[in-house]
Amino acid sequence: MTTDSPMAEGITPEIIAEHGLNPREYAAVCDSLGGRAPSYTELGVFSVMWSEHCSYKSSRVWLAKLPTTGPQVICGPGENAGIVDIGDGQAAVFKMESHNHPSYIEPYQGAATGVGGIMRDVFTMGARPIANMNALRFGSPEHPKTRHLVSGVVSGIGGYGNCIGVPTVGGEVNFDKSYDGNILVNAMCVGLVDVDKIFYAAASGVGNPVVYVGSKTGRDGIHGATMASAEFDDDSEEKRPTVQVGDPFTEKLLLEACLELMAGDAIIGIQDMGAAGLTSSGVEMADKGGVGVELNLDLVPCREEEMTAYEMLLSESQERMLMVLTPGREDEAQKIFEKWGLDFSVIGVTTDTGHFVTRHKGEIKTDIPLDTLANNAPKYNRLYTIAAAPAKITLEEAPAPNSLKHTLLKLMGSADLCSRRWVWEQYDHMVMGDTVGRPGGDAAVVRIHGTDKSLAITTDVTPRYVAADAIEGGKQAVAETWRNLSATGATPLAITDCMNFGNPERSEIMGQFAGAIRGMAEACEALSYPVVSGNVSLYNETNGQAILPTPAIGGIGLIKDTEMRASAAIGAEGDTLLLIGPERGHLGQSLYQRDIIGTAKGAPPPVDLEEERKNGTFVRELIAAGDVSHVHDCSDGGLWVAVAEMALAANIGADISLGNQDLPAHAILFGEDQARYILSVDKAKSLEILEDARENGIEIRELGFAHGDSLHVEGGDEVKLADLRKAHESWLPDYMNTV
Amino acid sequence: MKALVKVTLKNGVLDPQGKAIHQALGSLGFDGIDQVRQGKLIEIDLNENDEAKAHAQVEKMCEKLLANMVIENYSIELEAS
Amino acid sequence: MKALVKVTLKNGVLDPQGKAIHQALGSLGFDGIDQVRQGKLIEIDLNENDEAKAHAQVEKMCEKLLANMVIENYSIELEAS
Amino acid sequence: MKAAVIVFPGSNCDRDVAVSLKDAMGCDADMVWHGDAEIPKTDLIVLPGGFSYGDYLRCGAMAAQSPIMKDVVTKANSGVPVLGICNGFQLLTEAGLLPGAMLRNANLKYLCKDVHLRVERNDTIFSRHYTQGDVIKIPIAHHDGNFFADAKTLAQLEDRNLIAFRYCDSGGKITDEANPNGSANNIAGIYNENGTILGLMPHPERLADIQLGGVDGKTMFSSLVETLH
Ligand SMILES: Nc1ncnc2c1ncn2[C@@H]1O[C@H](COP(=O)(O)OP(=O)(O)O)[C@@H](O)[C@H]1O
Ligand SMILES: [Mg+2]
Repeated sequence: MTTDSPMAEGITPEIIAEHGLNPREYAAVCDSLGGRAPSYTELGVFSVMWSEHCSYKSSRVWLAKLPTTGPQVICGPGENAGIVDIGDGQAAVFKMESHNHPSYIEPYQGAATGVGGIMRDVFTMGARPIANMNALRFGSPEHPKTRHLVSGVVSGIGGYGNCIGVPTVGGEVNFDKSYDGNILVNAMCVGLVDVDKIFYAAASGVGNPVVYVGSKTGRDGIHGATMASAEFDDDSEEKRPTVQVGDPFTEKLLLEACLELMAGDAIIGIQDMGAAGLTSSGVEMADKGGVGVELNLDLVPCREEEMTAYEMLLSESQERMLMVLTPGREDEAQKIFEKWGLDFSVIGVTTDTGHFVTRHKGEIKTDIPLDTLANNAPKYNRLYTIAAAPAKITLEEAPAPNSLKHTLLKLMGSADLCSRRWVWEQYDHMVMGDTVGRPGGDAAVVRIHGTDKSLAITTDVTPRYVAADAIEGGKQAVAETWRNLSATGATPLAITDCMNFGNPERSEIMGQFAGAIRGMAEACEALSYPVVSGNVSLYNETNGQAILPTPAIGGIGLIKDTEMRASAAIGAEGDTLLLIGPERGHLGQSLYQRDIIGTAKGAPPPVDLEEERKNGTFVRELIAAGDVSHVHDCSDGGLWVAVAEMALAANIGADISLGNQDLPAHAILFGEDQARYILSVDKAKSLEILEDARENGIEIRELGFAHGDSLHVEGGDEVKLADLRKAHESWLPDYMNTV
Repeated sequence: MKALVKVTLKNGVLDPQGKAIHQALGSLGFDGIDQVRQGKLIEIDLNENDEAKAHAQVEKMCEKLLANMVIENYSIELEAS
Repeated sequence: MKALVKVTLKNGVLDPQGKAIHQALGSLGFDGIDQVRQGKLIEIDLNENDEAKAHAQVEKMCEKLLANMVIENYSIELEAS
Repeated sequence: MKAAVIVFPGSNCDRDVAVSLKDAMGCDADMVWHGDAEIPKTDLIVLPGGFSYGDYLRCGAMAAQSPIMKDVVTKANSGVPVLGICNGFQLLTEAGLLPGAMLRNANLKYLCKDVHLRVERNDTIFSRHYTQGDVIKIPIAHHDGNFFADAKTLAQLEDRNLIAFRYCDSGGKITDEANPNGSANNIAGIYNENGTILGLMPHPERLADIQLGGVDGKTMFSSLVETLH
């Protein structure tokens, strides 16, 4: 790398490159400093602020295309988390975030700190976290590292969430070889706040104290550049681990202390110190409030000796917050934090300079105009090519299996469809005493404490669909969350997303991103289901091998009366099973095709958003009216898998018919058509519902009835529930117990 | 032989347990403590009686399982059993 | 001074962690292990420089907090720091 | 009736048990901070579940040294009933109010799930609304619930009929398969000699509300309220 831009003494083009800045970006840095070269510390600050992670430089132009408004939206993207109104002066605060790379390096701590980070995003807004979710993708089960990663990630998520005492109520786990070298750990947190008690990050006013609270700062997670020259790195100890270790106990104290202080009105603005720690929290708060900030780094509580300004500014030590207080309220705040045994230090003041100024040991270490750091960060319109949608497969490409029965057993006992009990039993999913819909259903249902209301929460995406057709796959991910919420009886409110992709500098990857966004936007629009928060994780690839495009969607919905909700189990022996939605036998990209035939090909199932809306609304209204309380949607694996899941949940069998169609049995049973729900209702009710549906132009048929202790399909095949349960429940524990 | 493996956190890695013990000792009135760090102690009874061989074996165990080399160091002591 | 406290499970107290490590080592192909026991290692940096005093102090810490005498034993080593 | 719930740094089932108590008593429990010296006059002391001090070092070890514990011990010794749930049970053993100790679960994993318990006695203030031999469903949620006591202590517990609950299968049989954590003799909870202190790993407050999936835990709170009011 060469550059004509000025360079401070000791800085080399290599050092600039190691800070992730290309020559053009470096030139822009110098420009924004009025033509002077940045100091080493300033270089560090630009490096993190202009990183993909903080600046969203590759994705911003695309994220702007997502619908983010609606009557329910109180706060859309741009703050620590999104906020939607849930009535009665209450709001739900939620967001999902990735911690992919750290979890691959150190699965326990990486996952744990991911959970800690997302919870801070939520309680920094004044909300008490009430539920956590986790969407996980691992490499192929055969890969030698997979087991170790699963074990570490799951215990890390549990280790943090269980200790804090926030229930982890659901999520997803998938395996695919594309994640062999890049696992995905996406954590979501949902919190509850009173609408008139929401806190934002903006630091308004001049001369207000800037306060550091929480844990001490160490040299955790400073990736930065390894300095070649000894001037900058005088102690040449063992290479410092960059792994951050989570301290859930301290976070619990921080949570309680923050909420205690937030009960009053001493706080003007508050922001957690997440990625890029003190730098990004300081810069963002000042920038949002349109003020400057000056920090005295001598006052930062440190747990290690001789920390430099560079290290303090870039440290990613966990369990820390930055606040701007109303002047004169410092003592009151200090008392609270000290009661909880936490550090408290007034480290700076808001100014009218519009600059980010830091001093250390009497020297000015940074003096940077804030707007360049935040708003004038690079923004790229990267080249993209959206791959043409593949053709729908022909039936010959998905021939019938030898045995329907064995196919079902195999699917139900496969890595992607087997029970996740082994996972969720390691999570405290009941603490806080409001988990009315535990893991295992379509969406978790968590009561709003002390009210009749509940929130339904789900995360979904089907990466193989997105890989085959990004637009349709993006749509499907949003639609599936919407359907999962609807199946519980909840009115879907809004989503958060976690966009996990490969290298955006490759046009085909950028095309996946662009396509997924287009599909998501279309679905959000059609379903009145806006995006209120999210996160982007790019460069998930190793040796040019990118992960499957994985736009994980986290959706939440509101159940007005907790009594009026549905579970994903069969209701009772003798119930009639109704199938709502289309039966086109779509096997392209199905699990049947992938796991039974051996290759997934062709177009993924098309998503008809109008049909989604119609069917979901119909189902939801039935649940709200108290007519139906047992509903499951059809997704991965198709119809028979959905029936099997309902049967296992109730331990009641089911006899189903194939309907009067020209399709082969395996296409009906394992096709993955969208917009579908199975209802279990008593016989008398079923007639009413059938009629009602037909009057409303809803595609519906009588699927069968609940009976006995096995699954039975018209024309022969029968599977004992006991065998099915064994296949379904044993895969994960067996897999994890073999070394 | 008997191997005693000490697994400790690397320098600079946060030690929440040590920190909490430090605080608890403080509130019990034990002053004058600068730092507390918590580690693991693993005792292994081996059939191997050759010291060099035993050491090599235990070293491998540490690398493969007993220590998390991303954040931990280990040391091995051997004694005849 | 620096105190090294070793907290180990008493004889006869079952040790789920040690057992699990034993099994895991076995399935990694490490044979010839008779037993594995896991304990804790607590390192305390003390201001006290008098060995006898330091020992007495750390002994108290063990009795009060660091070890649970129902199931655990402890031993203390001191070194100048 | 009045009840006091002690809140330690890291307690996280304090509110949950207060909700169950309120449902049963009709009034709020006192939430007492661990740093206080004294518990206001009360008919029942509850040590709630959670991760006091992060469960660092040993579960309940640091909480057992909290200032309030002196008063808990004094009051317990003078006969004020004490209920320790999960972390509260661990704490009771650490504080010496109940014998034994809690080891890591046999499979080393944190486990959160409903389990079946056999009610071993129904002649205590905690259990009089149960029937002896009843099989009840209550969730566990812990990492270190593997009850250990030396052979002599165990024999004493058995001989003096101090076992409160045992893990069992749905038919009430005490089997190894039904033992979720490796506890000695499938012990899920024990009493002190007088039956005034109960420590148990399962969380009765978590199934004391039909919307949450069951009410077997509620029976314990109603037993207490009836006796202590
Ligand atoms: N990592 C996880 N943590 C907790 N629960 C999980 C996890 N993964 C899956 N689950 C739960 O398992 C059930 C099945 O998951 P999934 O197959 O993704 O459901 P669906 O197909 O209805 O979206 C859901 O209730 C989900 O919340
Ligand atoms: Mg799903």
